Amino acid sequence: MNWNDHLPALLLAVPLFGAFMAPIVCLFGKTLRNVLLIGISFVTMLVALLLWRNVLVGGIAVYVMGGESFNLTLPSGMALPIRIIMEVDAFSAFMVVCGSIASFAGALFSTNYMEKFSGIGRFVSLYFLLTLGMLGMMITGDFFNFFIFIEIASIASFGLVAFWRDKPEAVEAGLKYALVSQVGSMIFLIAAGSLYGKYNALNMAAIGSMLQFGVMEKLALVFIVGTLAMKCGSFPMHMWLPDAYAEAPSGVSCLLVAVSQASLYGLMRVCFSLYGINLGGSFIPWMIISMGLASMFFGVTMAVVQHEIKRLIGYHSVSQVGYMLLGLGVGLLVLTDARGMAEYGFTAMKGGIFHIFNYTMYKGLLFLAAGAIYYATGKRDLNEMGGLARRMPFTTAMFVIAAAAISGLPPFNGFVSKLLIYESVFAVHPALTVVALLTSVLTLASFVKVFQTAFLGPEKSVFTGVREVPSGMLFGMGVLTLAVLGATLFPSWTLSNLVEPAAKALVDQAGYIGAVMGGGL
Amino acid sequence: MRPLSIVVRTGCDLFAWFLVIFGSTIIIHGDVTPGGGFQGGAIVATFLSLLLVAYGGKKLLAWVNVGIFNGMLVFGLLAFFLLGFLGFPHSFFFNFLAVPHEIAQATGHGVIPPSGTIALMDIAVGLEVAGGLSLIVLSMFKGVRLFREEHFEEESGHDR
Amino acid sequence: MFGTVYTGFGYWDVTAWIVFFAIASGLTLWLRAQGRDDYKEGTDQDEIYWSGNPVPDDGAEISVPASSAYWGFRKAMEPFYKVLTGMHTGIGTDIVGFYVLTVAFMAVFILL
Amino acid sequence: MIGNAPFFVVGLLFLAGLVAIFMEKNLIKIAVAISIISSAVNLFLVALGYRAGGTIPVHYLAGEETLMVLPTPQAMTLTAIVIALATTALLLSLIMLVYRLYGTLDVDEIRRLRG
Repeated sequence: MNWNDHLPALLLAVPLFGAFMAPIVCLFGKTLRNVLLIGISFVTMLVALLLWRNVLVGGIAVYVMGGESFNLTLPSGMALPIRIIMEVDAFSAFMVVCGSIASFAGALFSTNYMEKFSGIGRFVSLYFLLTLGMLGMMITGDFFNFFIFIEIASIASFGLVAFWRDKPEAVEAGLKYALVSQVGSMIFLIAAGSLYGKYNALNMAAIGSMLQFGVMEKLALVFIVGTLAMKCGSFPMHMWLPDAYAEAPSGVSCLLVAVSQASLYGLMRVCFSLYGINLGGSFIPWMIISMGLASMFFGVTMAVVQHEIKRLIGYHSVSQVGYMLLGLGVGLLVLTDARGMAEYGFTAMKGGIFHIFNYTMYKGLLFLAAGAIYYATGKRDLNEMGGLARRMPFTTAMFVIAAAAISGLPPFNGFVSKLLIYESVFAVHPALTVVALLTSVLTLASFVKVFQTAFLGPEKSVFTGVREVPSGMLFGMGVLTLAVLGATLFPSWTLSNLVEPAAKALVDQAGYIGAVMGGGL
Repeated sequence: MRPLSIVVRTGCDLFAWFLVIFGSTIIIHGDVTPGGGFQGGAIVATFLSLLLVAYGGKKLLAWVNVGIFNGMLVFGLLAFFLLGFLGFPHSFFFNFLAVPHEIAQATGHGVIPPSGTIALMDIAVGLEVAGGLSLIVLSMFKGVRLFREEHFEEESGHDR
Repeated sequence: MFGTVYTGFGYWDVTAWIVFFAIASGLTLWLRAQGRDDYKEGTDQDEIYWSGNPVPDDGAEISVPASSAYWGFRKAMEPFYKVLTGMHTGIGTDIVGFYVLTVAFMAVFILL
Repeated sequence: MIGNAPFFVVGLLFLAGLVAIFMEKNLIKIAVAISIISSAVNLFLVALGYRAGGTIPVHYLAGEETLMVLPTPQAMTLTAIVIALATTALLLSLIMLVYRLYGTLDVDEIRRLRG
């Protein structure tokens, strides 16, 4: 009984155990609860790294929930897999690593950040349910199971966004996110039901192997792309995102960033592995590219004029999602044209996927730094801040690293992934790169504004009592800073070990289908 | 809410516990009838809402002990997780108690129901949903009076 | 030492950048050291020159608020921002509306 | 013709729910509209699994060798109902809190977070 084969199930079992144990452990006091919070999220990160190493070495890891043996996908001559199958290829393993690092950093941060509030037992179980929903979305191979994990993640994030139930804005943000997300999930369920009705199979690989692109598939694809693009905050449907990220407690905002990446993963999994080559015509790739462009430009123009720090960072996450949609949309555009893919399509996908990793790291760091300022000064409006660098040196240093990384200044990882996207997208049409460059300039402009007004400037008398944030929060930010600096100093290692296998796995639809349908024994 | 008339309260006294019995039969026979953990648990949870309507808020909140529902919720969740975990040599949710069809056919229905862990998971889910839904009904009822009479201390953290 | 990233159209090398950064910062520090050596820390030479007026002790009066940063940019793009912020009404049903409109738009154009 | 009737009903229910979301101003009615949409989707899922003349898909009750209705859509519908319960309970609690904090249920007045 080799534990390496059971890693996909362990990846979900550990947060589930953490979520169920939280109410009991909280009866025995605060330190035990913090130990549970940090321990379970650390173990989840370990399992994620082990799973990534396994997939890198051993190819696609298939796990049948409740089957005779873990890889018995087609029991005794059945034509279709009947059980829920977890399929972890290099792209989902890459996403699982990003998500679990963000969850670990958020958990570390929340131990000190939430100590003054009541009801933290419920917070810890909701936090682990959100991690469970996110990780489940990333590794499941079953389409209806993907819907269930979306719902687990959504309900947990409604509860966590509206966690400070006496702050009117937080409850309003939670309510608006719940409204739009519930309508989206019902439309997604119609797409899942119609795919099941026609192909009598719920497994993504099984549907992918039998799919012909008819009218019903077109509508199902549109419903899925619309819902998942809304969940990751692309332009016309992004308005809930800055509200929800700004009003949630900062440890949760750091995790919500990774949860929106899980729905981006779902969008790409459906477009590449479910529809893949028989994605008729190029309307959907161009739609994704135009949504990416619109999110980039309008996200950052809205962000420049904000004067409330977490809303500004929230609008920046809308514009950064635009980069990823652009990179992967170009990859989708040239999926069928081999010469285009070899020339610039694969580089664009590598850029998009590398940007997912960088974005999850530095955006989480920005939210945690904003939370640290909020914890230390109790204020969120930039007009009232000033001269914090004197009292909070570590937070200032980490904020500088994150701000430099997000605006793509040369040595940092943001620059490398944006460079990959600029150069490859230029080959499709120069205008795409022009918009991307303009957005990067405006991102730098808005973060210079934030840094100058919040950290520099003369010493304000009202902030004399400000002290550096406690160590738990600094460790949380330190984990993400380490990840950003690691990707900065070793870009070629990160690219060849983390990003390239993920891009190859995403392009290789036949491998994804073969792992399940090819007998699997 | 004020308690209702004596007629309703005695009717509720007579009828309330039979609801729980009916709900638990649906839970226990979950694997062989169209019922199951969730539906049975929902019926058991109507026990608390019937009491809430009949006896009004104050008497019920004084009578009810929320710890029981928390205990049921956590016990059901952990039992479900443990049953999943015990299947591990094969795979996560493996049904290790299942009796193969021909043996069950030959010996008739033995003590362990033929569907193995599915029946036990049903009962665990039934307990959990009964506790969970009752908690939902109670907390939504408390939410109605959240800010009015109960002294609601401002969350001390964020407006420091 | 840290390896180079080949982007199909060019390359990016971290070590080259760090070496360049070290040289550039050495040059700037040398240039900075060429300044007048009669400057002493902590004396009245450190005072903020507030165009001659007495400097208020609380920093709040002389700090530039964030909303006044980029006011020119905001003033120049006034018509664009009026439309953009007008779109962000913040009403719950408008957000659902934008979502349903996008899905409908995509459905129409994919079936064409 | 009778065969496609349930899918027309699903379409009508879905449109009714969607229109109600945009026409209504009161938040509780919007929550009711959302549950109408989720019941439409549940009906769609159940109607998918129907086989003409099929019986209940439980061997214990239906006996052997009879035409059975597909059980998987029923399991999907049950899960969708469970999820709809959880979301509706959370939505109504949030609406209760919004009423406490804003003093109104009109969706046009609850817009402190805008711009």
